[in-house]
Amino acid sequence: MVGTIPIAWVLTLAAGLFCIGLFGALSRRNTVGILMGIELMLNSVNINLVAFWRYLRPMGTAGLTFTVFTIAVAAAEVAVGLAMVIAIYRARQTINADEADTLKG
Amino acid sequence: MNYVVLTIFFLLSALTLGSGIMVVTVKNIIHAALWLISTFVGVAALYMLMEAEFLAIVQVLVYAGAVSILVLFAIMLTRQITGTGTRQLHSRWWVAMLTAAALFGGVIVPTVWQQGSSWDKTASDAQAILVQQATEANGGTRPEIIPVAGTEELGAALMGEYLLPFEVVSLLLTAALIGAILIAFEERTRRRRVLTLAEELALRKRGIVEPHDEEGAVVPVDAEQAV
Amino acid sequence: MTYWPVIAVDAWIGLVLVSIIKVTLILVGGSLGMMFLTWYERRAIAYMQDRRGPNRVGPQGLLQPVSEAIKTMTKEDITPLDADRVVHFLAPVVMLGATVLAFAVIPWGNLFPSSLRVGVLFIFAVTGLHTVGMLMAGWGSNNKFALLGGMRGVAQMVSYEIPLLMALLPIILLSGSLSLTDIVTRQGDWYGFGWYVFSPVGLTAFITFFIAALAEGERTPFDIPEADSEIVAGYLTEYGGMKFAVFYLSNYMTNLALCFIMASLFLGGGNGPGVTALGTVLGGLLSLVYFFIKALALFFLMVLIRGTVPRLRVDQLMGFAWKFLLPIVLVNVFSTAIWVAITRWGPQAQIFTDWFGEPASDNYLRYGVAIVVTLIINLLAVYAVMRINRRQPSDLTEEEIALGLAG
Amino acid sequence: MLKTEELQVNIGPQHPSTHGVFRMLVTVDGETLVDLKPVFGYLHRNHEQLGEVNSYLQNMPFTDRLDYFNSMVNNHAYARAVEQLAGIEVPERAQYIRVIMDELSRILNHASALGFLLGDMGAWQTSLLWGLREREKILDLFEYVSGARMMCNYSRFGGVARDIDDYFISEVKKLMQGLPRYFDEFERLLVENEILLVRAKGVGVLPKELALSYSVTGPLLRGSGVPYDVRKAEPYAVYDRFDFDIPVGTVGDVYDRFLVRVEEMRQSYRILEQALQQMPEAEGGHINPKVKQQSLKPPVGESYARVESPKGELGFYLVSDGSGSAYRYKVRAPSFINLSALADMCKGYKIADVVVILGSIDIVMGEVDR
Amino acid sequence: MTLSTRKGTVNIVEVNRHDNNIHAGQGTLKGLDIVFRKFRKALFGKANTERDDTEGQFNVQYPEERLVLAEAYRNMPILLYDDATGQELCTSCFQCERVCPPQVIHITQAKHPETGKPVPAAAEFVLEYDTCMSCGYCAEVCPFDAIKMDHDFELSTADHPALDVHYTHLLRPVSYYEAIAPTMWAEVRDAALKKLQNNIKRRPGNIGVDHGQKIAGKSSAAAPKAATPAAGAAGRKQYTGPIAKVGTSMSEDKLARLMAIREANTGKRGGPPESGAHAIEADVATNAAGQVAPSDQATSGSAASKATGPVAAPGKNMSEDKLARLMAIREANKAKQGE
Repeated sequence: MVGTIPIAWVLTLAAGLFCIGLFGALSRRNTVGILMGIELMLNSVNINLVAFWRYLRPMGTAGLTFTVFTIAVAAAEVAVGLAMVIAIYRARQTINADEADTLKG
Repeated sequence: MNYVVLTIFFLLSALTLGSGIMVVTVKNIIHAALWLISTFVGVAALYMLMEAEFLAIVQVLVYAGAVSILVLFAIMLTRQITGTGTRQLHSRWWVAMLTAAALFGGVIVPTVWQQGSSWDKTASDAQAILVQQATEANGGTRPEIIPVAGTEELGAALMGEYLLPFEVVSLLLTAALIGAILIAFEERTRRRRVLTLAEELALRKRGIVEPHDEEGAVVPVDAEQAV
Repeated sequence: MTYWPVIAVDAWIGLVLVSIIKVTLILVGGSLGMMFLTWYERRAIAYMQDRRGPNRVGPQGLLQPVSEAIKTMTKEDITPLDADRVVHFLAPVVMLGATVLAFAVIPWGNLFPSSLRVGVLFIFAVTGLHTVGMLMAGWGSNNKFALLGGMRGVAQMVSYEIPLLMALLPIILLSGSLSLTDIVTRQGDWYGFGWYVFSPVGLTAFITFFIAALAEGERTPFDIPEADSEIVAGYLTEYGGMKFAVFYLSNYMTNLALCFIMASLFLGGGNGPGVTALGTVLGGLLSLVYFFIKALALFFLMVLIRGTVPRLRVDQLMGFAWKFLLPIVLVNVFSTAIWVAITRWGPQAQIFTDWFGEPASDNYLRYGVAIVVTLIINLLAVYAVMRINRRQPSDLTEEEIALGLAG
Repeated sequence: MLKTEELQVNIGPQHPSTHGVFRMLVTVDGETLVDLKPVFGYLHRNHEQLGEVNSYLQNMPFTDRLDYFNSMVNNHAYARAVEQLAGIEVPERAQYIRVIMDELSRILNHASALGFLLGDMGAWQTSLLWGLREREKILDLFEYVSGARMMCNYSRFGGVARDIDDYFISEVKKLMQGLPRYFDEFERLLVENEILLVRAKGVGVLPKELALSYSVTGPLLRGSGVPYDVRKAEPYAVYDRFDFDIPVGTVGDVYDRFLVRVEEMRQSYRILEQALQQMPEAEGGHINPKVKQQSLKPPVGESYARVESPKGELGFYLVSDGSGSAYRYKVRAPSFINLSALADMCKGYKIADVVVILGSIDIVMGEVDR
Repeated sequence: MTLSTRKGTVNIVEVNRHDNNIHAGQGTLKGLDIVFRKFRKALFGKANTERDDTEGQFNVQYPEERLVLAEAYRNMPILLYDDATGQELCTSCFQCERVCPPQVIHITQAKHPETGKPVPAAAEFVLEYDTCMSCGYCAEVCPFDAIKMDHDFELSTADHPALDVHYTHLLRPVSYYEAIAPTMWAEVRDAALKKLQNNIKRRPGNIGVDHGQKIAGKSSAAAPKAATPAAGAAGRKQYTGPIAKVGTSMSEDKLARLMAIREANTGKRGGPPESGAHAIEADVATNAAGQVAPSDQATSGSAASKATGPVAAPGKNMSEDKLARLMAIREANKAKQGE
């Protein structure tokens, strides 16, 4: 079904998403915004994994398994990240990354 | 080349990339989170297109249904700081843009397109092997449907070949859960607690005169000791 | 193995057309079903309250929902002044979209099986998107009650999704498939009465699933997001006219879908006596009838509960999900594993074969042992959970009350 | 929970469960209630001033509008105040009639109040409609005897407006055949319901000492464990001839008030049984014919008469300067005084409990605002 | 537990909080069971009409089915006139105006056209239906049984000024009241009619004669006379019990009665003015809709003064006015004693 599309297109799409995520993670002041950028990057990695699985090893399960792991890890990352955001907010009344500049909580 | 599939692919690409751009550029952070959901759904549809249906559903379930809601909740809990009035981007956002653009145009795309043809060849080889196997299994004629690894294989792999990573990931999730709770929750004793009438009376009966904090709220006794 | 049809290019147009027709049918059928359900619920609850219910418009008031639909359509469409207009507008669309997607994979009796291999998961994935719509509605309305309702609703939905999916696991373990069609087919034994609800694990799963489904569908006693006596109408407060109707439609269609799913998963879907004997077409029609009867009976149970019990408080609701439902559901997964081991394991566990004989569908000894063992485990689990959770204010010492442990 | 900032929410004046035009300005921390400020007066209509302008008789129909669920009881209390003031004798038969009406009022009030309480809890009106069904049957009787369902205007000075006939008595007896069934079905419906238990037990606790210091009365006080009932504490009419119990609670929470009301309906049933049994022997007609109703001019003096209204102690205070209208007229409205305990009762509970606690007080805004 | 007080012993029962029971859902099941039982009963159409019944459909399908109103039912006062002669029972004794708690009754006494002395009849009688609280005091105090409480409760209207109801629209024949409250009328019937006879003697000309009646005699509107007794007979039959349901026949009856009354009213409006009082009436009729009360009253006041001659405007020669009224009352008393 997907075999008619060259794999390079899918990878380019993933690359674009990755770069958008990178831009977001680098340029947002808001900590939650940064987290969202990271989410985009993780998603693009997942697209890559699935694409490689589908095009190169469709009978194997390595790509699928690793995607599952990535999703799980991303969920964990978001949970901890947002918890930290809330902790920072509570301590400093701000969630802007450039204002949370002390190590002391 | 199958134009329907191609059209669907381009539409999904547009949805995913467009929403992604909105996520990083839009001013209102809540809108950014909503655009993020749209991106996730687009990615899920891409998985569906690539016949990873289980992953697509997990993507919707975890990302669109849970992660994005978590993000929205976090935004709402911290909302008065992140109103539309505040500046959302760094003053040097263009550096970030240049970096991302350079990465995209200078590194990834050339690599991908250079390697693309060889990958395509590998891919068509893999497809040919698949078709051949299916034909043999079908007794010489090419079957209507070509098998790829599905949910059952994934489950078997997670329980067999990848058992250790699976357990490690589950451990990681548990640790993250506990960590998140620990970080986000205030200590019980620090919480401001409003006593009910009965509780207040019970305290008074026991001779405990409850101290008041500066806001006039009653602070339980052990809170004082803990601080 | 997953199989995908390889279809020629020109067949795609046909596929697209068929899809469009199917989607239209689902939409029309869903809205008609919702209309019927509102009438059904109102009549049933009226009888419970010694009333008559709608009986003016049309025969027996059947056209009452139609007149109300016309009324809502002709109402003024109001958007609050400081609301986020786009989000406010899109919230009902997201809600309805998520609901309609869920209808895609429901097998309508044996006549129209669904083809998605992970149909069960699909349904919960897309209904999970309701939370997004709720949050959008609550936030976009720019209203305290709406925001409160939206947050409550999301917290509730996210919490109850866990017991809901966990209650599903036993069924997936028993049937070995994620496809609704397969699950239904596998309940066709024993003259069409091989329903999963007739085993202890299935019964526990059914009850827990039903409770969680009440919460997912925002039915009493879990209708906290729209608790009218506390927060006016929750996230619906600022909605009126057609937007409100779309929310309402989505809500009832979700309930309908949940009833269909419960009927398929636990009550054997279209299975029943005589379905296999009557052949494909007649049997299929009969199965459709069975299917609808089961779904409507489940909905009647929901209505009966709505007519009887009060609403839980929001913290009690959360406590119920996490402290009560989740442990029981987890234990149920465990006892399902035992069930499968006792009834199916031959070479894997020689000891069972030695004790109870070879695994077979007519080896009643194995089934009997499995029933007894799982029943004991489940009852013990329920008892333990109740024992642990039963700390009423009167059980607490005065000191504990004073320190606020009662709440 | 996560620390959240305090939020001020207005519950009311237009809100489904504030029982009238009542506004609660609540401050919540998350879902927990920090502060509650009751705001009322939206229904103020100068009742007490009107009572000082109107003649004594003219004021009677205005008392209907105080607690419009129990106009019979209001009439009774007001008539008693005027009778005390003017030294009017009330025939025995009239006393019995008044007692019967009072107890019927109590049943209908508790039936609907419990229904409303459960409606506030989210039970979808089933118990309310069952209660309203009984209420309708009683109201039909009121209509038969007084001419109006809710604004009965039935008492007169020295008796009641019209005598009751055999048909009325037989209908009351018939009604009483069905009432135990209603009580039973109501108890079966919800009294042991688990959700009701968790919603009502330990919620809105009003300890005995505080109940007394707030001077709340009625089921609210009895729910807190104080066996105070005007019918026993200061038996009026012919209440000293009846044998009935006072139900009291032990904890003082919403559940106790709920149960006290259920039990009070049963006790009212007992009183009705005895009253109907004793009534035929009572003499004196339905009204004292010597009283000049329209041009009543009581001697200079003051009087305070109280009855046990279903909502609590209802008192009327009258000062006469010898003219045709009262010099001072004051109503001790039970709803108003019971409502004063609301803010403190709600503190520390969840916002969803507020409406339940309010419902358990059983207020009528007509009486609160006057 | 019993408690001894000065006033005697008090039995106290502590309510059962069900603290010791294990609650494992059986309470909810009990509730579901009873609700389902109710559902079953009502589903098969069991009606709940008896007072001791607790099961079955309780509600009444209002416009088609109606509960019979109790005789004592009171909703808005009406004034009575004699069917046969058209004589109004009201003598404008002002008892009702004085007792009315919201003070919505406004009476103008009729004057003798030649002498200007008050006669025992009302020239104008205005009742503010929008403020009336139907307490029934007016009917209770009326010594001539002229004012009675109606049973018609379907009074909703968008026409607010029309709620200041004038004499012509308040009048109902005695037979109408007899139809809605037969026993209550029977109690007072003889005395009331006797008093009416006495009054008639002191009413010169057409004063105090119902206008609708005269018009009925003159023109074709004989319908009310024919219709009301029949309706009355039908109505009387149905007062078997206050809760007995009536079928569709009731609504037809009611409709017929209503139509009759309406026709009577339109007939009244259409009639030409014959005396001062009738001039007012025509005024009222032409301004039936959209007129506010004060102007209406002003018109009537001025018209009455013009017609009845040398009666001073109210407020100026108050004492004379009062004296005249007193005289009228005394004359009435004398006439009563003479009977």
